[in-house]
Amino acid sequence: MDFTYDEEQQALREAVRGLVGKAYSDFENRRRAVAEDPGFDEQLWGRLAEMGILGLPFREEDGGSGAGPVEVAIVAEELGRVIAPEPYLASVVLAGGMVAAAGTAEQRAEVLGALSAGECVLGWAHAEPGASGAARWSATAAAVTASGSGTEWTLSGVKEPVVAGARADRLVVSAALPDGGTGLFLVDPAGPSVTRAGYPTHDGGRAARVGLDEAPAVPLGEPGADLTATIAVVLDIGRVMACAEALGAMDVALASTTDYLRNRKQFGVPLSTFQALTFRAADMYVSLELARSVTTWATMVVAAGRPEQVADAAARAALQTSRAGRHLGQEAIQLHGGIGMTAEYAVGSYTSRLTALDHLLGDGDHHLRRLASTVGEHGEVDPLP
Amino acid sequence: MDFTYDEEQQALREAVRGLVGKAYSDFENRRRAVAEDPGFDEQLWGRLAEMGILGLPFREEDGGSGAGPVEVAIVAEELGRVIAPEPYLASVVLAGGMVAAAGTAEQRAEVLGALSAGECVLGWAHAEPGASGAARWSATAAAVTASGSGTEWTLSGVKEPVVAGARADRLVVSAALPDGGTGLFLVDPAGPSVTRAGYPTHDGGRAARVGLDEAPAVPLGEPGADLTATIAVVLDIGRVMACAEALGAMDVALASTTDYLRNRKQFGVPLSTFQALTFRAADMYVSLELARSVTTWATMVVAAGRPEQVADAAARAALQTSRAGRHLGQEAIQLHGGIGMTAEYAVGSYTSRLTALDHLLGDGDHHLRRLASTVGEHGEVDPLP
Amino acid sequence: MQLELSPEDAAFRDEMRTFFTTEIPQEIRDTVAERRELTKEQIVESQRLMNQHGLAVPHWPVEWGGQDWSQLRRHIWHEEMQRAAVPPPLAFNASMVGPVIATFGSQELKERFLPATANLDIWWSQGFSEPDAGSDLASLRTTAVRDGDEFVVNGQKTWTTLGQYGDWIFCLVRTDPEAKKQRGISFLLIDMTSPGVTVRPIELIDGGHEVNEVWFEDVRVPADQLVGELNHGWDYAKFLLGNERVGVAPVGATKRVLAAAKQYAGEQLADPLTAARFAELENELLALELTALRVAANSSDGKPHPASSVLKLKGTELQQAVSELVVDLAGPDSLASGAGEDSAIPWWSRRATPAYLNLRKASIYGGSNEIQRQIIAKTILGL
Amino acid sequence: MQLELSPEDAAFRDEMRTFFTTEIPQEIRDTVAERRELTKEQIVESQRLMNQHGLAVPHWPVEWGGQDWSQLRRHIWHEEMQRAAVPPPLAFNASMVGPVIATFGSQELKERFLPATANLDIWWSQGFSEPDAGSDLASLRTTAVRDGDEFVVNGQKTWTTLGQYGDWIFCLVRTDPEAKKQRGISFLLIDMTSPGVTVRPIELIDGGHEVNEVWFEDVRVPADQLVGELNHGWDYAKFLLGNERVGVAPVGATKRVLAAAKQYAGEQLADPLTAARFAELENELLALELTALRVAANSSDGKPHPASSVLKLKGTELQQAVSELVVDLAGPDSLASGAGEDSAIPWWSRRATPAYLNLRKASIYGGSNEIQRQIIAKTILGL
Repeated sequence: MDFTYDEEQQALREAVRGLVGKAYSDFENRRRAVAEDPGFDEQLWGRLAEMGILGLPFREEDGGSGAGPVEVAIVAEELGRVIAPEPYLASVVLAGGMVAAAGTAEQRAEVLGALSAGECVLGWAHAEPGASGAARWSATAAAVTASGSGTEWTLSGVKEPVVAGARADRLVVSAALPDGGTGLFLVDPAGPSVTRAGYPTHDGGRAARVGLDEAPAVPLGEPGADLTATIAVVLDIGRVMACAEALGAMDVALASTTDYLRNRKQFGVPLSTFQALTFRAADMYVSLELARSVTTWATMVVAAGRPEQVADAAARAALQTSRAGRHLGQEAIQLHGGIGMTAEYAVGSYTSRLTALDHLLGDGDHHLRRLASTVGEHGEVDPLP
Repeated sequence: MDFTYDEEQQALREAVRGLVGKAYSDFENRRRAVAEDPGFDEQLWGRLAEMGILGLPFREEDGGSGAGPVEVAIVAEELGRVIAPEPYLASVVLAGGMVAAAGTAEQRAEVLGALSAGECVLGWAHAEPGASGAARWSATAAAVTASGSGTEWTLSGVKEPVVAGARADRLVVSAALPDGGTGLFLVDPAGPSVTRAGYPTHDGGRAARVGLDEAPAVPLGEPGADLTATIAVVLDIGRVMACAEALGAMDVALASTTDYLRNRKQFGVPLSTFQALTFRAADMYVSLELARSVTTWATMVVAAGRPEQVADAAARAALQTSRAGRHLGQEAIQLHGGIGMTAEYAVGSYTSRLTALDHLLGDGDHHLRRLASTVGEHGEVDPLP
Repeated sequence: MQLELSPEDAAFRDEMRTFFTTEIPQEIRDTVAERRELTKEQIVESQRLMNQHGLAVPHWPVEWGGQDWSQLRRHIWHEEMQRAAVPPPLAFNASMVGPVIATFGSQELKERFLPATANLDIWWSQGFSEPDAGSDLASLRTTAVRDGDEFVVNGQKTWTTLGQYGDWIFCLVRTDPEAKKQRGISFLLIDMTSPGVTVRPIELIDGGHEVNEVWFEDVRVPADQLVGELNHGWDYAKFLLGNERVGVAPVGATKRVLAAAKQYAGEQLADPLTAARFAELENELLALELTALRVAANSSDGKPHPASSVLKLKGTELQQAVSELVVDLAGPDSLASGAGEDSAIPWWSRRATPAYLNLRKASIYGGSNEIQRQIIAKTILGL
Repeated sequence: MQLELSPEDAAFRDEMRTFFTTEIPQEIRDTVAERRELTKEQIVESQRLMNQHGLAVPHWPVEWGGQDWSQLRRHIWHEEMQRAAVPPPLAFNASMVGPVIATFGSQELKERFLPATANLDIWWSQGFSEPDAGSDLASLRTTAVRDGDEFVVNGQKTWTTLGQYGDWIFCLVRTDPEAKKQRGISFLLIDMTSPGVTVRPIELIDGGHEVNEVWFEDVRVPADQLVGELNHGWDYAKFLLGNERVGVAPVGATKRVLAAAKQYAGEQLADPLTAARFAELENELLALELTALRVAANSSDGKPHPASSVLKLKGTELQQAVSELVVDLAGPDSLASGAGEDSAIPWWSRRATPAYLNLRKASIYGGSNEIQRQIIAKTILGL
C-alpha cells in the first residue's frame, strides 16, 4: 500500500495546475467564462485536448493516452481547485467513460478520438426529471424509452438535467430497453426530433432539458444488450472522480478561509486571534484530510481493477466527501462573513460547486443507505485487500 | 398558554431546594450516601415524606396531597440539581404512579398511604434483561409470566435492572398474562420464592436482579385485565419527569462548567479567556434552554389531562432532553479537563446520572423512531392545542 | 402554568389566521410559499393592507399605530403571519427605524416620518455596516461634518438589503472623529435621492441582487434629520439591534417550509432515514417555538430577553438545515436552478439550491451567530 | 500509488497476525476484548512475550531491541496487535521514557534502563501533570534542588496513570526557578520506593482507580538519574509528547469494538437508523485508518507528522462515539454496571456505561483535543 505519487504523476499535476491556474486563478476570469454560453472557455478546452488531458482515461487505440484513474483523479482535483467550469466530469469521465466501456472498437475510435482531440463535447444524458427514491442516481433509465432493433433505434422521453446538454456535439443517452434493462445510445442532438433547452446551473455550469421524440439513436455496443452493470461501474468511477474534484475545491476553500482569518481585522486584531474561529478551521482541516484519505484509497481501488470493490469504495468516498463538502462549504462562507455571500468573491462559488458535485451522482445519505444495508454482512472493514 | 410558575409552585421549589440542598449541596455528603447501601439517605427520605413530597402526585383520599404534574416536575428538577440518589422517580412516580392508575381504592389507600408516609419504598420491576428492539422500553412484559385467577396469582421469571429493588419493601411487577396482555402485581419481596441480588449502578444508585419462582402476587385492579395502556401512560409521565430531573442536573452541570471556566487559570489567564471554550458553553446553554422548553410544555400537556397527547409530548421531551443531556454531560467533563474525570469532583457524576436517565425509559433514538414513523401524518407540529 | 390559550387569545389567533389567509392576496402568499422573489409592489401592498387593519406595527406606541398587545399576542400575530406565508412588514421600517424614531425622535420627526413609515410610503434602507466594519460595527468610518444647518456626509455603507428600493436610509455616521469608537457616532436620516448618493447592487452567490453598496459623496443632509442627540447614535443602534433580534427566529416560516417539504418528499418520506431527519428537525423547531413563547412570556417589560440570542442562533441554524433538506430531497434535480418554466423539473427543486445558498446569510447578517454566542457567553453565562 | 501490500509486507502482516493470535494467551486477549481491567501481571506477561520476539519496542534503535521497519510495518504491527485484542506495550515504557533515554540519555543510563524498560522489568510511571499545570504543562512547580550528588525533590504530580504499579517514575521538575517557564525544567528518573514518595489513588467516574496523585517530600534522587542536560527537560518532553501522539489513534481497537458491537446489536441491526449509525462510524474509522496509513507513509524521517494531531483528535472522538453506541445498544440494561456474574444481563451491557464514562478521558489526557486543534490551527494552518 503506497499513497505517494510518482514523478510523472507529480509532473502531470503541475502541468494541469499551470494550465488551468493561468486560466482561472484570477477569479474574475472564471466569472467571465461562466457569464456567457457555453459557460466555459472553449480555448482552454482545446488546450486540455492538446495536452492529452481529454483523452487521458482512454486506450491509445481509441485515441486516448491510456493513463489510469490516479491520473484522472489528479486532473479532477486540479480542475476542482479553480472550480473550472469545463465539463470534464460529464463529458470525459461519464459520457466518454460510457463509450469506452460499452462501445464497439469502431465507436470508441470515432467518438473518443474526437473527444480526446477536443473536436467533440459529449453530453451524458442520464438523469431523469422528478426521479425519486431508489430511482434517483441509479444506473437504470425509465423516462426515456428505446424502440427498434438491430442498428435502427429511436428514443423518446425527457432527460434533465443534462450537464452541458445544450453545448454538446453528441449525446450519450441511457434508455429503457423494450425487453427490460437499460441500454446506451449515441444521439445527434442537432436532429429535428431532439429539442434542447439550455440554462445555467447554480454553480456556474450549464445544463439542459433534452426532449427526444422518436429521435434516431445508435446503440453503443451490442444492440439491445442490458448495460446496467456497465453503467453502474462507470457511474461509480465518476463518483470517485467527483470526490477528487471536491477535494481540490475544499482545499482551496480552506486555504481561502485561513488567508482571510489571517488578514481580516475586526475589533482591531486579525480574526485569527479568535480561537473559536481558528478551532473551526482546524475542524475543517480534519474533515478535508479524512475525505482525502478515503478518496485517494477509492482511486487506488479503481486502479487496482477490482470491479466488485469499486461500488463499495465509491460509496465510501462519496459519503465521506459529501459530509466534508458540506462542512467545509458552509463553514468557509460563515468564517468569511458577509463577503463570503457575494458572487464577486470566490469562496461562495466553491460552496456552490461542492453542493452541485454532492448532488450530481448521489449525496451522502444515499450512499449511507447503501452501506447501511450491508453493514451486517461483514465484521470489520479492512482497507487492505 | 402560560409558562410562569405561581407563588405556591415557587414556594414548593424553594422548600425542596432547601431540604435537598442541605443534604447534598456538599458533594461529599452525596458521595457518602451512595457509598453504602441502600445508596441514599433514609432520613432525607423520611423528611421528604413529612414535607408531603412523596405523596405529592396522589389523591388525598389515597394518602397523598393531590398536587399535579407541574409540582412533581418541580420536585424532580430540584432532585436533579443535587443528583439526589433517593429513588423518587422509580418509587413515587413510576411504581406509585402504577398503583395510583391501576390499583383499587383499597390498594391505593394502603400502598400509596404507606409510600406517602415514607414507611414503604416501592420498587418498579418492569425492565427485562436482554430485551432488544421493540421490546425495550415498551409497556409490555414477556420474561415474567403470571398464572392464576381471581386473587390467587403467582409470578415467575426475572426482572432486571430493578431500581432500588434490593431495598424495596414492596414491588410493583409487570407480567405477561395467561390470556395475553400485561398485568400489574404487588409482590412481597421478602417471600421465600423471591430472590434479590442488589448492586450499585454507575450513577451511584442501586438496582437489583429480582428472580420470581412462582412468587405469590396480588393483581392491581381487576384481576387478569390487560393494563398495557395504563402502563404506557404512566411510563410516559415518568419520561417527562425524568426529563425534568435531567433539566436540574444539566443546569448545575452548566453552572459548574461556567464557574470552572471563570476560575481555573491556564497559561496565566482564566479559561474564560479562551473563546473556543466560552462558545461551547454558549452552545450548552442553547441545548439546555431548548430542552427546558419542550419538557415544560410536555409537563403542561400531562397536566392538561390529554392522554392522547401525552405519548407524543413525552417522546418529544425525551428526544430533546436525550440530545441535550449527552451534549451537556460530555462537554461539561471536557471543559473541566482532568478534574472532571474524578469521582471526587461532582461534574462527572452529573454526566453519569444524565446517562442513566437517558437509558432508563427510552433514549433519544428510541423516541425519534417513534416520531419518525408518524411524521407523514401531519403537516406542522402545533404546540398550542 | 397553562397549556391552553385563554379563550380571548384563542379568538385572537383565529382572527389573525382569518385575516392573513383571506385579506392578503393569494398571489403574494404563493410567491412567499414558493420561495420566489417578491416585487417591491407586492411587499408594499401587503404591508399597506396590514396597516389598514392596524397590523403592520403592533409593537409601536399606540398613538403611532401600535397595539397594546401582550407578548403572547405579538408572538401569535407573528407566527400566524408566517404560517400564512404573508411577507412580514418591512423590518427596516417596522422593527428598526420606526421604534428608534418613536422612542428617541422629536415630536416633529415622529409626525413627519412615523405614519409614512408604518404605511411603507417611505421605504427605508439600513446604513450600518461598512466594508471594514462588519461584526465590529463601531469601527465605522462614514463621516458627517456639520456645516451650517446641514451635515455633509462622506463614506460607504454595504450589505444594504433591498437598498435598490430605498427612498430613505437611516445611517450611523461618525460625527466626532476624536471620540473613542462607540462615542462620536450619530443616527442620521438621509433622503436617498439626494445628490451624491450612489447605490450599486452586489450580486450574491445565489445570483440574486438583494444587497447593495451605498456611497455618499458630499451628501448634504438637513440637520433636523438627526435622530435624538448628537453623538448618541450608538445607544440607538443598540436599542435597534436588540429589537431586531426579537422575532428574528423565523419559526413559523421554517415550519411552513418543513411541512411543504413533506409534500415534496413524496415517497421518500417512507425511507426511515429521511423520516428521522424530518422528525428531528420538527422536534427542534417545536423546541424553538416553545422557547420563543417562553421568552415572550418573560419579557413583558418590553426589553429584549437575553435568550433572544438563542432564538437567532438556533432559528437560523434550523432555517438553514431545512433548506439543506430540501436540496437533498430534490437530489439531482437540484442542479437545474436556472431552468425556465418549460423545465420538466418541479419548481421547488429548481428553487432548492439558490434558497439554500441564499440562506447561508442568515447566520451572518443581523449579528452573526458568533456574535450571538458571544452575547450568550457574556450576558447570560457571565463568561 | 498502490493499493496492495507488497508480497513482503503481506507476509509480514500474516506473521504478525499469527503471532498475536497464537502467542499471547487467550485469557489476556479476552480481558481486553471484554473491556475488563487487566491485572499488572497480565500486562507484564504480554509485553515480555512480545519482547522475547523482538516485538515490544520496534521503534527503538535496533541496538536496544528495535526493528528497522518501515512506517507501514509499524502501522501493521500496531493494527494487528489491536485487532487481536493484545494489550499494547506499556506506553510509559515503550513510547515515552524509552525513546527519551535512547535519544538523550548517556550510555550508562541506556545500559542501566533500556533492557529492563523494554522487558517491563521496570514499570514506569509518568510524572508530568500537576494540579495547576494541566494543558499548560510548563507552569509546573515540582522542584529539584541540587544538594551534593543528589537532587532533593518536592512537589506533587497528578493524573499518574497506573502509578499504583509504578517502580520508577520519570518526572519533569523545575531546576531553575528563576528561568522562564519552559526553561529551567529538567527530566529526572526517580525510584518510587525512595523515602518521601507517596502514591494516592484517584477514583474516576467509572469507579476505577487507574490514575493517581504522587507526592514528593524531600525525596533524594542521585544526580546521575538526570536525563540529558540540566534545564533541557522541556525539549525532551516535547520530543516525548510528539512520540505519544503517533499511534495514539486507537483505530484497530475501536474497529474491534465496533465489529463486536454488531454481535451485541443482534436484531437491532435490522433497524435502519441503527444500521446507518454503524455504517457512518465504520466509514469514519476507515477514513481514520487510511489517514494513519497516509501519515505513516509521509513520516519516513521518523519525525511526527503534524497530521498526527488529526489522528488523536478524530481517533478519540470515534472511540468515544463507538462507546456511546454500545451504551445505546445495551439500553436499559446499561444501568446494571455493578451487577455480578449472577446477573441476567449480558456482560457487555454491564461494561457499557463504565467504558463510556471512562473514555471521556480519551479527549483530555495526552494533550486534550483542544490542544490538538491548537496544533492543527497553528502548525498546519498557520493561524
